[in-house]
Amino acid sequence: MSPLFGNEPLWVVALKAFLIFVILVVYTLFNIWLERRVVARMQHRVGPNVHGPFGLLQSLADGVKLALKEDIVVKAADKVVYVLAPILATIPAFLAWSVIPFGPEVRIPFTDTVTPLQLTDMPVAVLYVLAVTSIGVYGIVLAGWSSGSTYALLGGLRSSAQVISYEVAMGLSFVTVFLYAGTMSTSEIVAAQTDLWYFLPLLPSFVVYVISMVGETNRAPFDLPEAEGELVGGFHTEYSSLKFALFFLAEYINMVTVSALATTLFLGGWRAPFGIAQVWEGANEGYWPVLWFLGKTLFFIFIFIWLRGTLPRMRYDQFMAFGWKILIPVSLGWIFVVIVLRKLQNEGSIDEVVVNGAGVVAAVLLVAVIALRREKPTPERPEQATGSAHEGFPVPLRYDETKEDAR
Amino acid sequence: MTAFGVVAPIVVIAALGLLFARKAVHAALSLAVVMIGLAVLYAANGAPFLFAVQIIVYTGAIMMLFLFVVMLVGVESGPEAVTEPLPGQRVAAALVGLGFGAMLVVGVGQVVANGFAVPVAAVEDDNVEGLAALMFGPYVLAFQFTAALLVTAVLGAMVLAHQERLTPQLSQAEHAAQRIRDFGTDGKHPGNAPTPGVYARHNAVDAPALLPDGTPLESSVPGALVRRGQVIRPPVTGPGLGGEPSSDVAPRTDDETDGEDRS
Amino acid sequence: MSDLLSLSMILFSIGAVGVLVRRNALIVFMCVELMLNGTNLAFVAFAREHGNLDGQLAAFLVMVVAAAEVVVGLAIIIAIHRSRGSISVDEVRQVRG
Amino acid sequence: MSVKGNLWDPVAGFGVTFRTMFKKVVTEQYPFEKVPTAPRFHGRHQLNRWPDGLEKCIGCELCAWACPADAIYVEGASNVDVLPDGSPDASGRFSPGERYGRVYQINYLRCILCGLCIEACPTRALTMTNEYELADDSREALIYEKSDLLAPLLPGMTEPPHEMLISDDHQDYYRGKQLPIVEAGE
Repeated sequence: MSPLFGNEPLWVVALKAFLIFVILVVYTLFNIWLERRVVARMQHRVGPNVHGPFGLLQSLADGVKLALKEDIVVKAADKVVYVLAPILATIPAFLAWSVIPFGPEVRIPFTDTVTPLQLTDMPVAVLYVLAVTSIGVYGIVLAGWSSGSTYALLGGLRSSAQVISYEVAMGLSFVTVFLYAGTMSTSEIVAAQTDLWYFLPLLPSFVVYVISMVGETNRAPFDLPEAEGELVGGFHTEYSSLKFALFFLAEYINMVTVSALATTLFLGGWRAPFGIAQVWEGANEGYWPVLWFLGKTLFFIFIFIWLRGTLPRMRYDQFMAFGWKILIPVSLGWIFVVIVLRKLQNEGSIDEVVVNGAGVVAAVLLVAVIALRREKPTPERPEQATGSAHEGFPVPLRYDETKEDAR
Repeated sequence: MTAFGVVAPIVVIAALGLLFARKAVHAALSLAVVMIGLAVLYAANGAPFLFAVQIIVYTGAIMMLFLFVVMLVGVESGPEAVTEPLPGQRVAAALVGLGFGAMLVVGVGQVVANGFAVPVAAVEDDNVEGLAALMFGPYVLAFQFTAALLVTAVLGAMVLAHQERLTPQLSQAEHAAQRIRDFGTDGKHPGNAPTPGVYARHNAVDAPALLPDGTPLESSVPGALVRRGQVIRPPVTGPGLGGEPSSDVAPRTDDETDGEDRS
Repeated sequence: MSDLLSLSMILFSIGAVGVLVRRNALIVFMCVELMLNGTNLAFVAFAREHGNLDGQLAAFLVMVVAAAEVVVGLAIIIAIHRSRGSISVDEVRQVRG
Repeated sequence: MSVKGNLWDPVAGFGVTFRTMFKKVVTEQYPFEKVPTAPRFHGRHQLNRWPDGLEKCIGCELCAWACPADAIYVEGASNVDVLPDGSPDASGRFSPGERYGRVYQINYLRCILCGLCIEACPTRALTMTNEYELADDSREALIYEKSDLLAPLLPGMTEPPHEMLISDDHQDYYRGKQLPIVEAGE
């Protein structure tokens, strides 16, 4: 951990905080646009393409429109909590970014000040992110409760249960990273990944994290708190105008936050991807790492969008069962394996290569278990009648039968 | 100690809020504020690990459980019991509590005034490592006991909150079959209730649908609105009158006033 | 040091008064948590004063125990609410029968 | 289940969405490029005219009765050529025969463009066009009056009211008789 953290001049801290704020807001606008474009392409559509080049200004226009809408406070709402909730959802989303490393130490242009591209760091930085995101849930829960509406309340309850459950799996997937890096500080975890990114030796943890980060951010296919088919809009049903915009902002920033955390913990943080650093010496110096970092984050954002474009929403009981009965036990078992391997490596009984290959082996084993799984025999269905009558009711011809008739 | 100067008043005010809040949710919120404030104080006093744990465990998990139960139980208990089962208990309790506090202040104040034998040490850099060394060193037994306690508590909570099912849960298919059976025996309509306002000149849920013969279908309006007496009766108009739907519609009263005087 | 301690005492006293005064079992329970938090603060203050980490570890263990206690306590409250439809502490005096 | 079913099928869907990203989109760039509708598209209505400019509508209200959405309002009135005292009447003649539609309104807030009115019309006065831009920002603007619905005057047509130019017998109109050739000098 750089000794500079906590001892920098005030203007440097203020500048970095301001830059993080600007980056997050602009990145959010960009992500909303990206999501709409990519999902549209996945559905044979174009997506927003009118405002600005490639429709890039669409989300800005939407934001302005949202801000100018009528601000409604529902009659049955608990006024104070109702106003507080969106603020509570948004602030922690920003706070989490104070410990995300964007790059190595750089010199600020036009000055002699050298500073790390990270607002601050602490020995428990990753735990801090977990803590801050758990405060963000308050916004959702309180919004659900204070709206005085059944839909919103159910959405809020669902969300609290969901986030608490998936936070457990998320925390467990961090444990193995801590064991490998020997620290909880984000900048040191990035430094520990100089040779090998952790997603490879810790593949099971990485997979568990990627799944639980989708659950944690209430995104499809786990967007049950706002399942619009069942709960209208979930916790933000009764919100409008700027308050709704704040929820929207918080959701997208949370998406970026978990992506950035995944990048930091598993994908080597701001380090250049494989191969680039070997070819080009300066890839990991100066401001270039910001590019790699944002690129890796964007990769996770794309995964989010891809999931949304592909998978239907899960049922709530399936979702909870998946979290508690599969993700957590798998994580626990994997942590046990990692502990044993690390202990053996520390004593020198086994080679480092074996330890680093363990993740891949475990992943292959898991895939094999899934591949050879036997489906429970489904109860026999009555034979589907074909042709023009089924229990006295007319049914349309099956496709192959119509072809037969045509011949 | 700038952090203390800012945080301490907030914490005390929030704690008082816990004492005076009428709604359980407000009490839980103020307690959450207290906990976050304390977490900040921990961070300012050389305990960054406790700072994270305080927020994750207390604010994130425990208070969330509280909120969850408040919402699940639906405890808007309203004003608390007006009648005092023990007369004067509240006043007495408040006095006792304050006296207790005063006693603490005197007792601890003496200790502080006498000063400590140990000099103030510098804040350690290796907070996490130090805690780990303690936890898995001298205190390993206590650590194991808390682990056992947690497991026991989880089992206890499951046993307490578990409810045995008395009747088997019906599957979707069985529900459907049951509906058809009800239709066969009692003539209960198996499908959805008709939507309100379909054939009417209104498209609001409080306007009953008009059957093809022009009579309103009461069962098309949600039951809650019927009970509250909020069903509107669309004016009776001939099919040839056309034009804009008239807006003066009378809320239906319980004594079934006819709509004719309104058309 | 002394100000941290006095804050912890204030919190503890407020919690104690709350336990004695409030009727809603949930709020009584929250007041107990407030008392625990007050003692935790004292632990941290003492740990800083003595320059070792034992106090912090004690606070950590208190948190774990509090979590266990809350889980069971809330389960009991839910069970009581289910059987009686009320969670006022006055209503459950009959448990001694 | 087979190995393929367990392993490949759950992820095959991701391939579908990914491949779709690179396929040609089917979106029409509507406000910028207007693609013609299908010829039988049910668009806004039109009230047609006879070749001499008289209206085909006879104010029979059959369209209003046929309308399932109660969107059409018609008031008929009598065509009057000459008053009993011999002077031409102010209302005049708008359609061949006895009656014409004095008021004709279609409320496009209610209209579902089903075309039942077209089927009901006995004189083919009411037909549908392919125009589909039926959006506005006021309710009044979406209640189309007769003047909004009437077909424009084509060459050779005269704005009613005027007398029957094709034939004195209104039955001739329905038989499809054309305008008599107007001789020069008259």
